[in-house]
Amino acid sequence: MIPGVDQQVWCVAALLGTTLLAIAANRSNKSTTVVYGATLVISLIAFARALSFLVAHAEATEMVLPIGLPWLGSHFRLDALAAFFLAVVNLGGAAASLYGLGYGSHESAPHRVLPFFPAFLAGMNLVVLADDAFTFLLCWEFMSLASWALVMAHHREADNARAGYVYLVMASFGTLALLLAFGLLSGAGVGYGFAAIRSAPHAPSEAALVLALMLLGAGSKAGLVPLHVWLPLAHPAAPSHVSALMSGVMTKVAIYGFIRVVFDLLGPPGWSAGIVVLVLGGATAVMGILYALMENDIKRLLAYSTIENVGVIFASLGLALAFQANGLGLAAALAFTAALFHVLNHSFFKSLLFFGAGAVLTSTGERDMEKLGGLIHRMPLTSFAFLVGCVAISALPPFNGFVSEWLVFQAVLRSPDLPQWGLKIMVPAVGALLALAAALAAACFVKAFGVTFLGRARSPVAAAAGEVDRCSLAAMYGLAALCFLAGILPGLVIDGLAPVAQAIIGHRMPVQANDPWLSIVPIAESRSSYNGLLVFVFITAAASLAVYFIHRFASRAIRRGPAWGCGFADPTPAAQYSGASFAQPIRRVFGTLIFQAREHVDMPSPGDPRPARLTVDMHDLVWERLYTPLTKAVWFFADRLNQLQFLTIRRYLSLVFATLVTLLLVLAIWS
Amino acid sequence: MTAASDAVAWVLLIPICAAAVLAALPGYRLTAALNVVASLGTFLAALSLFIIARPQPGQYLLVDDLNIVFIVLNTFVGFTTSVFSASYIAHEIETGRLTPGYLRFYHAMYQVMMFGMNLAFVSNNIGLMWVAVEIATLTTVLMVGIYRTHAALEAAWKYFILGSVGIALALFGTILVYMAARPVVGEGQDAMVWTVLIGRAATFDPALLNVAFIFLLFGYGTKVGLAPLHAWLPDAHAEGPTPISAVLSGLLLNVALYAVLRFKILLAANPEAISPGPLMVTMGLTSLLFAAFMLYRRRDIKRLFAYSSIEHMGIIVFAFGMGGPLANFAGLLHMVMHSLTKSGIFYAVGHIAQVKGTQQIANIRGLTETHPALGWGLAVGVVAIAGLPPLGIFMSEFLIVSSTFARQPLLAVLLVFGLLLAFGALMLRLTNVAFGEPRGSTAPADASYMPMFAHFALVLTAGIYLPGPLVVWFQHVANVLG
Amino acid sequence: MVVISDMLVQLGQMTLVLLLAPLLTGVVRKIKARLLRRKGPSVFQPYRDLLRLLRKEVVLAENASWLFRVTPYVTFAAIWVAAALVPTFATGLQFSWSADLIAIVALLGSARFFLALAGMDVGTSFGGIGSSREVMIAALAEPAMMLMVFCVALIAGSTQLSTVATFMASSQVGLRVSLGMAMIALIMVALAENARIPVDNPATHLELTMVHEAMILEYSGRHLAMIEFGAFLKLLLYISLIICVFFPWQITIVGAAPLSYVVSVGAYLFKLALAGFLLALFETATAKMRVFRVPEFLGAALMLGLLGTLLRFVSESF
Amino acid sequence: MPNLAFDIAHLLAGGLVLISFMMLYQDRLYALLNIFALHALVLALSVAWQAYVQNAPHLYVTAVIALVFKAIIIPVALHRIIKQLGIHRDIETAVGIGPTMLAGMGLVALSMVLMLRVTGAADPLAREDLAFALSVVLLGLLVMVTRRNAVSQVVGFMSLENGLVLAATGAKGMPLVVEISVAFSILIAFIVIGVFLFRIRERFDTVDIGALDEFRGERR
Repeated sequence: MIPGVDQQVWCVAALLGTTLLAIAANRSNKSTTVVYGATLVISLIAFARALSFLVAHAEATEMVLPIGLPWLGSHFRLDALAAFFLAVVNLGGAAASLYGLGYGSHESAPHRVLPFFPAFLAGMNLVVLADDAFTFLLCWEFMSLASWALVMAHHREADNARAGYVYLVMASFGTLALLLAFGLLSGAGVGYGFAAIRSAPHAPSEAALVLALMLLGAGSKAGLVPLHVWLPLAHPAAPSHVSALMSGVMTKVAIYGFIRVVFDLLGPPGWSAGIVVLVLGGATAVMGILYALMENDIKRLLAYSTIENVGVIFASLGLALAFQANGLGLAAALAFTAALFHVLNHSFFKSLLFFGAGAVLTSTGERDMEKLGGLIHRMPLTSFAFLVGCVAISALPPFNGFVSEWLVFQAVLRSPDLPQWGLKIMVPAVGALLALAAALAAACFVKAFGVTFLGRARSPVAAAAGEVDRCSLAAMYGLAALCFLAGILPGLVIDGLAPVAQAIIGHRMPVQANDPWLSIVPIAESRSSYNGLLVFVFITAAASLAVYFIHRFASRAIRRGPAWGCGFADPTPAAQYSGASFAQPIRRVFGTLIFQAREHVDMPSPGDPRPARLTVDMHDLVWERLYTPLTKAVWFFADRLNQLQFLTIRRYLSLVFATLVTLLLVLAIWS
Repeated sequence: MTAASDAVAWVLLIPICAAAVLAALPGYRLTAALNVVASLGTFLAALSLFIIARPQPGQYLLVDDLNIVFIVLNTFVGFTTSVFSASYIAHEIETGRLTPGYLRFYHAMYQVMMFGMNLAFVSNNIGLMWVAVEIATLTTVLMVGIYRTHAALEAAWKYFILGSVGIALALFGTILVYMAARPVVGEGQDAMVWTVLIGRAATFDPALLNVAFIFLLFGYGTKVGLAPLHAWLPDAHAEGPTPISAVLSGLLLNVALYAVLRFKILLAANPEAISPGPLMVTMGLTSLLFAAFMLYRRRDIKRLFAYSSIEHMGIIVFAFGMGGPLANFAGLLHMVMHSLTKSGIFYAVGHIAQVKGTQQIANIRGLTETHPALGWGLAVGVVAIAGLPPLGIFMSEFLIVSSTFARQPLLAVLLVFGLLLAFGALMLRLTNVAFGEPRGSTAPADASYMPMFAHFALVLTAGIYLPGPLVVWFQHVANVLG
Repeated sequence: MVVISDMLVQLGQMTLVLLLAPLLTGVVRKIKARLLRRKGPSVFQPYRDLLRLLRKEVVLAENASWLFRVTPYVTFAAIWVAAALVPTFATGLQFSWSADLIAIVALLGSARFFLALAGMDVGTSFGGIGSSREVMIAALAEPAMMLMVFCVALIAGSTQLSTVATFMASSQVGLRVSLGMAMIALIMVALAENARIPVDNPATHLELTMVHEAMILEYSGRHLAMIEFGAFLKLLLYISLIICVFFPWQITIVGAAPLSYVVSVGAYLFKLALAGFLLALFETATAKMRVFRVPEFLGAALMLGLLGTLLRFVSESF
Repeated sequence: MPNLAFDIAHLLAGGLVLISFMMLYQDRLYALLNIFALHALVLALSVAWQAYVQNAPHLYVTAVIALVFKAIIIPVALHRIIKQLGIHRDIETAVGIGPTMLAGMGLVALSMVLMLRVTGAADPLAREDLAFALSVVLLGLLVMVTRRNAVSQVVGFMSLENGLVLAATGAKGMPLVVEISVAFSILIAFIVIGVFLFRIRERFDTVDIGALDEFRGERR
């Protein structure tokens, strides 16, 4: 069976059918198992087909359904780019479904989750498959809508309602920006089909405008700073497996949209576009991770970290744009592959981490890290999986996060080849930002894992936590294994991505499968190479060697004793380092500028029985400088115009009269 | 008489006869049922116009591609509203807000109004059309004030006065059109017959036509609810019985819009006259932006959706003002979708207000929990009216925005800004009403959900799939609109 | 044959760093003591310390988890692997292509990541202080290091240390401003990463001023030995790195005559001793700075790295 | 003879505009009503003249309606309402008389400019007639807008409507003119009854803002 678009569309149809089923079986207690079981199977099938498409280097297939825009129909197309993102989407979907099989049984209002979950999956699949502007936008917004419904699943909490609202408005803003972009692309009789848009010529000014609109549209969905504000609100508000999908997968769909339009439909829009994307990406990465570091809600921390990773992806896409604009095909392919690799990686470890956070949430009912701690004893399996996720996302070898980060750096190091001075200088500078982001990410996840899982329990719920169910664990360990495999066998992934790069950039990275020892060599062996497998083997060997020798020839005795408390015996768990105090040094370094953080110390004089207090005053400048004034302006005008609701009839008549006379005057003068 | 002219006659005769009968009959169950039956009959008669050959346009009546869309939509929503009205009114009788005497009046007026609207659509004479529009307006004035509360009377009074000025201005415009036509067509009846006028419009005096169009735009525009002529609309929607709000938003605005369109075509047919586009675009945009801001401060749920109607009328007028096959198609589609969606929303809102005993948004919360059908119904409706897919309005907004951006980027940006503003306001309210900790009565609703869900099902279907013949039809009409 | 000799070189290198590392620390300590007019312990004292620690039993805090027990071995292994990949006396090591300079930086990052986690495992405030300060320092040191890597890699056209060393040893480099800046940046990073004065004081015993030592406060016995050993290795690694990148004179290109190996080992040992002397001299001459002055110190390193990278383009255009 | 027909029609129409100005100038209610009656009378004459000139006997009906209904019944009814409701005899103006008059001038000028562009193909009678009618309509609106008193607003609306009838009768051979004038008379009757029923003393909108709050739930 040749993998084709029709099979993918059938899978989507099956997902939509599952939605109907979930609506019909609203209150049945079996519905959780049935729905997640169905989505698991469907996602796996769709994933397998997409993967076989990539592996087989199959030709793109298209189909037209007589729905959608009447004279156009709904076009669907499966090409290499779509297949890759379908694989990401469906693998994430399958993992989330598997997790949902266990996690879903704890859901208090399953009828608010079950119908929308398959719909959300279907929406993401459809966006990737769509091959005309109308279908694309329809599916895009449908995806937003379904995920919004999922965010509103726990609607009784006021925060969630606000999160849902902000999310939906930002999503709509993004869609409208995309709508304008497509309006521009399809203008002058080009039409809405992607094939037509692709073949039409696009003027440079138009290309710049489309790029700006895409940055607004896809960027707001993906979480580019300063359009990211909805993301840390909405992602954590949803049930955890949905958070995983939103963070791990939906942001990738947004990136897909950006790639599809900017790289595929528009053609390379000049090197200055590359700078814009690059700088935005770098800034997003650093800002995102700094926000994450300041956060003590574990799911929000993960959401902010998503922003960082999106920044990394955009930065390398910007590199690809810059290289491509200068005809450096191989370098562009390297940067592009790095971006896609990071897309894949992030979908793995971010889903994994959200699953872990969800497990903590089910087991303790707590998202606030300051109330957790010591879970490594109570939830050993979850904590190990979470640790793998943390190591992977911190870009540490031999896991997958490092490989994509490494590829991005290799691409950065190709910057001398670029002819433009602006790029020559900006690229290493952004490289420095990315390195900073990576280092901060490591700090952030030391905090996330350390405060949540290590130390002693900070609250009774944390002390009484227990391990989660097998389905959830299976989902986590599956993803952890993928993180590991992609880390030690990156060559396979790069070769798998080759058809995508070939299709979009026109070049591909060298074949990696032929390199000895499964190394990856992006350009030439003398330049750089990396071998995750060997590094892993070396570390394991070295560690085992050390363990063996020490335990064999030296001591293996162990004695348990109380921890050293500077002379204080058994201090309370509250005396531990908290999340906020962990972040304090970094807050001092970066926070004064970026968050306008101020510390106020209230130190009572000796003899005063008051407790000493330290309060930290932090500001989210993006909210305060951008969104709050906007909101205020809207309400100001709304207030002003609202006076018009309370006029007397005479005044209304005067309004009519004045307008009439004005128009007559215009007519008298004009014609 | 052919079958076709029979059908046209039925469309007019059924309502007017039903009105006479209903005015005489007592007992609300019977009259409500009769009202439904009459509306259904009218709808079927209108539907038959699709199938059978059309009558030749006469001195007074005309059926063409343009108005048949309006007639069928009008009678359909009229029918579903009568079904909704039956269950709504039953509740009003129970709570004693309406007495059986007023009810008789209500049903009779309902049919007179349907007659007026249908007549406005099928009339081939601009004078007759004017008369018909005024009949429809005046009957709704009476219905708005039917509760006899202070606020209802005030709203009706405002509607009446502003409407009267509108009537006068529209008449002046009509006279001017006649004056423009007379030297070319000759004196008498013919100079008011639409089919004659449009054929020879190119030779009319442009200066007269210009002034005429401004007066007609103002006269009928008052009833479309374009800002700044909108003042009657929010109060009339909020204070009248909800079925009337549904009909006002879903139908009466369309009637007035239809009249504006007719004259727009006339003006466009004259090469020397001003092009009506910029004027309509300006008024449309003004209405959209104005209504979008006004949405934020609304506390009354019916007034909220009334402003949303102004907003959508703005979009539709904008689309027709932009012109061109794509924008016109989108405008038509938007109009149909708005009628269906908005009346569907009012069905939901009517029952919600009855169940909760209030129209105050602040006192309604958590509907999806207490009344899932109503709550989710409202959510679907608001999502649809806010222009989210996969519902029909998304398609029309997509076409309007994308086609505008290619031609007038700045206008499209303004349009998008207005859309986003309105979206924000609607969603803010929806979040409060449909979600959150439930507030107010949790008593089960005694509602008829069929009309609401029928409308939403249609809107959903249209958002995904438009039947081929309908599209061809719309495209043809879009070309007629120029 | 070549493979076997390469293997031998690689193995020799691995054992060499393992054996030399404590000695280097011992030498530095000795020189420091001498500079302070103390007699100081023998240069072999670190070996004795390690052996003593290895033989002792481990006292684990009650709350310590498996992570706490695994970490010493993981960090040690990671640092050892990293150290084994830095060419000391010969380039073209058998496995040098399995990880380039960036990977070496990341390997050190892995070691620090686990150590910081272990610091938080027991649940005392000291571990937390240490970890949080350590990651703050690392968050600044790592980008500075990466910029140094960029600067060098952009000049040498490679991130592969063997290639870099070969390139630097060749005559085509000349004196470059950017290289000098990169070197200073690297030295500053090395001071920070190895918890040396002025960033941290390896000999302190006052908990509140400690960084690295606070983090590993709960470790004892063989675990502590592993961590100490790791720290020795890390110092050696950084010095080797500086030598290899900036002073690769007399380094043996792979496949050279056996005699050249002897010469280069000798040269390497000399350079190492010299570096150790300079380090001791510097540490004696400066005082430890407050923890919150460290960001400025490392920020300067970051700026130097960036400046070096940018100047690289300028010097290229001449 | 045609010249004479034109001159008389012109005179009567111009008279209407002049009387509209007098209405704008008036600040006494009773005087305003009397002037309105004069307005209606002149209209009736004008319509009758058109009926004679156009040889359209049905227009006489319109003339009679104008005479009986507007020149007699309505003013009398309004007189009574004023007495019964005890309305102030002074008219509260929103804008001073002076500016109002100036605005009126401007409106007339505007109507002239707009209408005199019309090509001569339309016969001059109709053209002038339309210009005057437009002036009357706009002046009527101006009266409505500048007066705060309910009765004077009704009067404004009626003078506006007189302008419409003037235009309609001036349009030679226009059908439905009689029906329209009847319909409008009914409309006006409704308004007058409304004024009476709702006891609207001073303005159309007696409802004070407090009531709005109470009934609408909307707040400023």
